[in-house]
Amino acid sequence: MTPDTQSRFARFWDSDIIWSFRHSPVAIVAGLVVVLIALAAIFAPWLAPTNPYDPSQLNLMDGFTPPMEPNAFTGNSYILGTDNQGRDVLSTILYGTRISLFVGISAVLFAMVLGITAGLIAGYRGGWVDGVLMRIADVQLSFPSILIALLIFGVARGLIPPAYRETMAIWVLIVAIGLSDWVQFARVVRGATMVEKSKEYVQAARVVGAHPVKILIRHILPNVMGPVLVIATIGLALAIIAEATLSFLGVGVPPTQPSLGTLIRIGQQYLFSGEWWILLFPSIALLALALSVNLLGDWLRDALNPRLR
Amino acid sequence: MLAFILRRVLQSLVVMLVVALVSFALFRYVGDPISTMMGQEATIADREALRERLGLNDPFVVQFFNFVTRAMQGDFGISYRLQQPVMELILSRLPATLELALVSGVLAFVFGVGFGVYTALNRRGWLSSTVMSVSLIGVSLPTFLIGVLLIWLFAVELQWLPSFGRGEVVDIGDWWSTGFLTSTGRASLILPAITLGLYQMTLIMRLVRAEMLEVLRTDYIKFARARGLSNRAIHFGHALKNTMVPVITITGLQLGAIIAFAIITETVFQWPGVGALFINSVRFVDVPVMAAYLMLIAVIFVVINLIVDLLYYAVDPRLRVDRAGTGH
Amino acid sequence: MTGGNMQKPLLTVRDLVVEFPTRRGNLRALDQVSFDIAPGEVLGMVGESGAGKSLTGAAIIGLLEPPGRIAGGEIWLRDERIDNLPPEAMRRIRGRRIGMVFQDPLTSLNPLYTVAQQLIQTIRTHMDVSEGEARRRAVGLLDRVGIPAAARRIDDYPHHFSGGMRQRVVIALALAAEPELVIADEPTTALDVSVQAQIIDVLKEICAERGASVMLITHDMGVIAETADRVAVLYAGRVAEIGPVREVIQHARHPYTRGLMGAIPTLEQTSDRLVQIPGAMPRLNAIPTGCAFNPRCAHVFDRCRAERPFLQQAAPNHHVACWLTEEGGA
Amino acid sequence: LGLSLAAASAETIRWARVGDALTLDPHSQNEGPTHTLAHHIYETLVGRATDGSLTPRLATEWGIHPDDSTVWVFKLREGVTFHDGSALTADDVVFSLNRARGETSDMKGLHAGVVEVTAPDSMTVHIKTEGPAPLYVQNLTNTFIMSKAWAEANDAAEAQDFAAGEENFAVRNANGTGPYTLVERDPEVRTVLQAYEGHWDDAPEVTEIIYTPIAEAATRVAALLSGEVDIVQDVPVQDIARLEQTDAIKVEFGPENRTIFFAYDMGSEKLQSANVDDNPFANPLVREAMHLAVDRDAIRQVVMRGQSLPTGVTMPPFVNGWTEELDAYSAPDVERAVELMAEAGYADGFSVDLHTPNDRYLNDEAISQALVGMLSRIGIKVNLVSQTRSMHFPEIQNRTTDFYLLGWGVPTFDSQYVFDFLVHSTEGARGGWNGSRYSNPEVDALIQAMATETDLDARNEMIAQVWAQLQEDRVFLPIHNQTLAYAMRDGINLPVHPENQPSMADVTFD
Amino acid sequence: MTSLVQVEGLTRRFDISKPWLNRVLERESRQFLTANADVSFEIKKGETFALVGESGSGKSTIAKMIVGLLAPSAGHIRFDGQDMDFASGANMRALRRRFQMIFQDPFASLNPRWRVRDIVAEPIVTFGLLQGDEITREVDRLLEVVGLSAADAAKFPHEFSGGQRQRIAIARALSSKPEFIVCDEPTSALDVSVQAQILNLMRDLQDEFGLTYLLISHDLSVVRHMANRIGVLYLGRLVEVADAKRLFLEPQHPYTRMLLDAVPDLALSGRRRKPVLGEIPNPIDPPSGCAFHPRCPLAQDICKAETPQPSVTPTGQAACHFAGKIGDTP
Ligand SMILES: Nc1ncnc2c1ncn2[C@@H]1O[C@H](COP(=O)(O)OP(=O)(O)OP(=O)(O)O)[C@@H](O)[C@H]1O
Ligand SMILES: Nc1ncnc2c1ncn2[C@@H]1O[C@H](COP(=O)(O)OP(=O)(O)OP(=O)(O)O)[C@@H](O)[C@H]1O
Ligand SMILES: [Mg+2]
Ligand SMILES: [Mg+2]
Ligand code: NI
Repeated sequence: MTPDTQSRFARFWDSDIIWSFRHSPVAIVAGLVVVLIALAAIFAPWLAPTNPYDPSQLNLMDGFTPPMEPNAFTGNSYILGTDNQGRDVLSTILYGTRISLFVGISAVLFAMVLGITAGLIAGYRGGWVDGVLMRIADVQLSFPSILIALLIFGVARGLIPPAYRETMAIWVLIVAIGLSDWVQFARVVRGATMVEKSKEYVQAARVVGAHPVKILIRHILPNVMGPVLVIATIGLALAIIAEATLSFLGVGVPPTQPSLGTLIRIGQQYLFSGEWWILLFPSIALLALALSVNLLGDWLRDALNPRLR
Repeated sequence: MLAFILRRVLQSLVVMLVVALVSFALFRYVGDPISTMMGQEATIADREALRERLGLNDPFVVQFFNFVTRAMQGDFGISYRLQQPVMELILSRLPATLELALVSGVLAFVFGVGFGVYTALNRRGWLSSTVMSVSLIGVSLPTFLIGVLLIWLFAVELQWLPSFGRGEVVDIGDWWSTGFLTSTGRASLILPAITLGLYQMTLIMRLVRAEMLEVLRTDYIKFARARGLSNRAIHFGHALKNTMVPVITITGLQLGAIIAFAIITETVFQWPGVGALFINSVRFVDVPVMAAYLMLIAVIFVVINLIVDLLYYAVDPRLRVDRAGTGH
Repeated sequence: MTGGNMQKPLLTVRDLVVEFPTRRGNLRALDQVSFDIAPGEVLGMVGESGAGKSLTGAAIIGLLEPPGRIAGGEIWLRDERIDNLPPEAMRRIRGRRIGMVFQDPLTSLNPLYTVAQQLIQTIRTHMDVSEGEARRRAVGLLDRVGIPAAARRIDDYPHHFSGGMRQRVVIALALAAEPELVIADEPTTALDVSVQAQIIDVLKEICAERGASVMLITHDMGVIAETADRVAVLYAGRVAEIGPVREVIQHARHPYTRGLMGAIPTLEQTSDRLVQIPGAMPRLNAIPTGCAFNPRCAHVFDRCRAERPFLQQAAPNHHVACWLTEEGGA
Repeated sequence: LGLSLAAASAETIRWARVGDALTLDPHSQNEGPTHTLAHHIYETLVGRATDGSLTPRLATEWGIHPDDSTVWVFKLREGVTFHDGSALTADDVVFSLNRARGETSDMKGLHAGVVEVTAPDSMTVHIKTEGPAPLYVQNLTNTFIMSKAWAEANDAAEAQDFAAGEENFAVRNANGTGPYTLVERDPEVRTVLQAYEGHWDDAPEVTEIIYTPIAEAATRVAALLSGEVDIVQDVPVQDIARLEQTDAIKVEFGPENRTIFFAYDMGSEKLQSANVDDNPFANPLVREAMHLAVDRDAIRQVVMRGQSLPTGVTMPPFVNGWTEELDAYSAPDVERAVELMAEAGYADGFSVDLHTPNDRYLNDEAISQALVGMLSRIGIKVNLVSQTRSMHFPEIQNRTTDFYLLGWGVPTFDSQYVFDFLVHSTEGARGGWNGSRYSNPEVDALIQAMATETDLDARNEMIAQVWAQLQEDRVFLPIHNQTLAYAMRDGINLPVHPENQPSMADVTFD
Repeated sequence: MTSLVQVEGLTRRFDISKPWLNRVLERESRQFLTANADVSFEIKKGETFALVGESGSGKSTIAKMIVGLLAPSAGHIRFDGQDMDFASGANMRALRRRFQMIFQDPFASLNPRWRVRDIVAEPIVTFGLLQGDEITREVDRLLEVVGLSAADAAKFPHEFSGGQRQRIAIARALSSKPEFIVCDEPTSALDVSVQAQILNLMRDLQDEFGLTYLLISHDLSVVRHMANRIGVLYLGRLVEVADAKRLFLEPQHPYTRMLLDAVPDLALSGRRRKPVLGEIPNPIDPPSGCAFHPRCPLAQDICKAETPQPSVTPTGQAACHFAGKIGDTP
């Protein structure tokens, strides 16, 4: 088969990156786990036996039902048991993963957009623009991420009218986590941009008078995406964990709509009291998710690095 | 050199001013300090009076200006919560945090570099893959959970190590109290240091591995091999030293992050450091402590940045001539 | 094969095969390469980019990068077979008996160590001398390669030197343990034209002085013409032609060599067009059967497409891998 | 034999609770843990026994002046000395009470009606109030007596002033008359107390106290399980069962002086967060429906793990005015509640925000969450706004919440305290916590009258009247009274104190 | 022949000062690197004008200024009689279309994420020369002009060899139908055999489209082969401009002579090449007077003191105090 007659898909399938994926058992397993978890999260409303976010479906008396055992009062039984509010742990994990994934992905996207824009501009323009942007990044860095998130959360609480708080909470969380993460992207993109901009293909575009914005977006951006993708995957795992950590500090999604992290925080309180399932199952879910995403990031880093092949 | 340090200091001042400004802009939304400063019997008039006296009704710019002028004289005010001078309070907590950060930083660095080098040199070995994957578990669970699990295992079930606090401490001079000198102090450090260091260790390990792999491909390593130098000399003399330049930066910045991340660890282990102090202050809207803590973090970052740059200077002779000005 | 020079060769390479197992199959980057180098001789090795020049050097010194591996053939250094030595034994040969100079002096030196540190470390790795003695030798070496005020400059870091100076340092390093053979992989390509001559001169002189043989890898025919005693022309991982320099340049037998010679613009003669070999060197995964050069060759005939030509003597000491030789020349 | 042994051996108690005392200055923070520690070092004129009754401490006798109903008379105990050896005199008491009334004191709210404090002789103190104040003595259980000479010598004659920018000497140093002296104080880390040999009372069995706050619940429990502490206060309810089962650990229970309840804005025209244009909480039918929707027993069973006393009234049983009838609560009846909602015109329900703290009371957030579920069954869609206390309480004080959870303790053990703060219309010093915006002139008049009524029977009648009205109007949605649990090593006996102010001096060993 | 490009007094300084605070503290003044000083020359329609010089002599800087990648610090560039002012938009657009550039590194000059079709079409699209299907057809045609096939348009650059990539770069340069092409070392990254292909292609295109070239190279033999006239740069200054053929026979400037002597001799004529003496001085702090004097065998006192001005020589111009008098020195 000559390259010309190969179908798009065949070429994709045959591309180095996919090939490297197909030959890395770790990546395949991790990818599979991520896909499974993502699908489970996306289809949570159809898969989950109950809707744990609908308070009217909850029966408090179902609380603390152990897995696979009938509840002492109501007689209901749940595969993975229930938590302190009588929420089915399985359903809550499904719904919670949905939130955690959504927050994680959105936060990373937000950080990415912010970081890439700043990095591209700083790297391409150089001079004082670069100076100012990088100093801002310094200031940002001297605020540890959790602090930023805490403060942003506090501010948002103060600024957003109460009626919108519950719906906004998740967005605030996204902004908070995203804002503490953009510097990484900005720095990497800036560095890569400075390298790329001096490459001759960029100069060739400048010779014909292409607009700087077009050069940035069409020429440079695609060429700096490699390291960005790696940071993004690792960042996704971090963001998911960060969401959990924030919930430990008491800021985060509304308690009536627990995320995976919130569920773990709740479960953690029952570590000594014997209701192990509230902690164990969500932790496994989080571990599986974060670990797989990290492993994928690892693989991606190596796969994108031509020198390591 | 002097110019370089001066630049840094100037930059830092700007950074700190901005940090202070931003934090002040934010504090007003964190909550109302008055509500936690007065008992439930206090009347509305009482609350208003206190608010007025504390200057909380002043415009934010005025508050900020007052804070900066006082802070320049080293006066960060009195903690709303613990009623002690903030500076003293923070200084008395700093040794605990710094010792914890140091130990976990050293743990992270030693194991991170060790594993990083090992996994880079044996890229396809099963042990490397195992180390790489297992280390990821550390970053795939939230810190607080790891802390609680460690307590459960080592303090409650096995009863090997203390579950909270710093153990016996020994005062050294007026400003330092150390847990290094007593056996309980050392035992108390282990669990928090592991909890705090795990994440950093993973990070450093991956960084060292990646950098090391890069460096091992360079021409000068190839040339060193071609000269028949021993593997030891090549891996540890030539490769590792070159790997250290980026590793120093990240580790340096991570040290700052360690101090910040200590918030969680200190809360879980009731470690009497600045992180726990800060989180309590947030709950109580103890503005003076919060402001001072954030400034402290900014100072620490600035100092670490400076040290990192100086280390660069020591490690990389290329910078000694021409680098002076360029920040990173 | 017997050379005109009946001295026992210093290095003998026989049917060397280097392969890269890749996902798209086993790439044969060197295919039955054979040559030898006599003591004190300068062997030039030319060929297009990707012809396998560097790989030959790397294979000899035992530094093929994985997944590359020697898949066949033998390499002898005097009476010792060195292609299958254990790593530690090979390490002791590197630097001590075979020195190597790389193309880019800017990246060949570790930026974090002074020139003195790198030289002394190399000397003491291979020779049992004191630190002071090693330093004395190092200064002597630097002096020899033409670094002015060597005693003072030896404690400088590489970045304090200009490109040409660095390449001198690299040569000093390669020669530090007095090897019998120096492999120079494009030692001047990264340098300015005006400095190239200086470096080649230094390399040649100092090797001649010590009786070391040189394998000079380059794609610059001019350099070869001036420096080498014999030259080997590589094409697609195979030796196309090997012989005394004058012979090869003036009476090239292989059509490829001839094309190569014609393609070089010179100061002396000007024609309107340069001789142009059509097409490009095949990729390793698509080397044609028979003679690797057959699709580009003006004289191709059936046998070339079917059967691979091996080196045959065309003139004394001059071997060519081309069926035309057998037919009696073009 | 046992007795002498216990007294002879030095017993150290390692004691942990969630938070530390904020200060040692006895007048600058009116806050539970601060008072608890202060009770070990300082003493008050009168104390509170575990059954809620008053006990003599520095005052041996007290009463209203026979000639002047606006004057309270206190006779001081003889032979009391401060830790620095000086003897307690009436001057010290006068000084301390004035200090507690001072501008910078946080205790001043409890002494608002005091006009003058005098010492007719060295062992007698007169406190004159604006009008008759029959219950004033109840306000004195947390007002500590300092040494005048010590305070003045150390420039601590006034309570810590935050705005002063300087630390008051009394914040980290103490000189009280209490059973323990301060040995070491590292705020939020460790406080060490030693028994005071010169104390007037029997020597306590515990001779040394090491007090360490541990904020994390899990860590606190772990510390007890691993034997690193002897007594743990603030035991998480879910861990009680496990602790009880553990060998060598026991748990003591007791009711706490604190009622957890919900309140709603029933006075405004329109709610701030609701999706309807009127105020559903103003409708008695809605309030009734909400009462019927709540399953207090389920909350007790699941959320509180049985560790609470469900109640139908917003006061704990110790409080003067409490009766069993008031305390009774109706069984949940969701069907009836749904009917009432329809009757009230809210057949489709409405939505409203509920504010809850998440770090103030036992399982506060979980209780609110449970309520959300229960109300959703009768069509009220509740958005839960859960936040830290420093955000939550201002919402109530500033009236920016429609619906909130609050826990109320009654330090005076009298219903009037509840009425003053929670029920009276917001005017002057009264009604500061009346987030219900309940305003009933008759009730207001009764509350004002009972403040100065010296005839206790008449006064009790007034209290009953007010309660009856409040219950009828469904001003509050009470949930339960908190119970306290102290976990400790076997062999230690520490009774639960209703104000959660245990004294290590009361500890006995088996 | 009329002149197409005129360069007058072109100067470019780079500010390489340390940051302000360092300067204040270390009492240093601002530092400038003069990459080009007062360079004047003209290029006639249809000719190939070449610039040669050692690395760092400012060849690329001139090229970049001419195509507008860098702004000159002083001096003018006129294109077809019009002043080039890159700041003025509308006017420049029309001019821009008429010149193009080919870069040295065929690996870096093509965006690796773009298909060849898009790369070649970029100037067409940017200038809005054609629409829709016409673009595709034009790209296919261009690829065939440079010796590739239309089917290659759908591929990515990494699927091509270096020589093929340079052809793509040339196709891109041709796509806006320029009259003038600046070629900055177009073949120095390529093998001689491929170089020959590219040089031949450039020649053919020149004949076919009447192109004018500014050819930059450090390889005198390439320059000799391609150029009509040659300018020799040393440390940013034009030391000699001469007719190509005559420059090699009668170099007027000692530096030119030195460069010529350093070219390796492929013809094995027995001419020893003489390495250039010394190294290029630091451009930040160039020698006084004639910048070449420290390396010049003819240097006299006047050379240290006075900067020589270009003077007319039999072959063109040279900036040397002894211009024209060296022809007879061996
Ligand atoms: N790691 C590798 N994997 C696959 N193929 C490789 C690898 N390293 C080298 N090759 C191939 O081996 C062949 C010979 O490479 P080599 O470096 O010896 O060429 P060269 O003649 O030195 O070229 P140059 O003049 O560019 O240095 C090339 O075709 C190259 O693509
Ligand atoms: N952006 C810049 N900032 C500072 N100095 C520069 C810059 N660009 C070029 N220079 C300096 O200007 C001088 C001329 O550079 P230029 O790239 O024009 O040389 P060149 O003759 O093209 O060399 P080469 O043959 O290496 O390409 C050099 O000394 C270079 O260091
Ligand atoms: Mg090579
Ligand atoms: Mg150049
Ligand atoms: Ni032979």
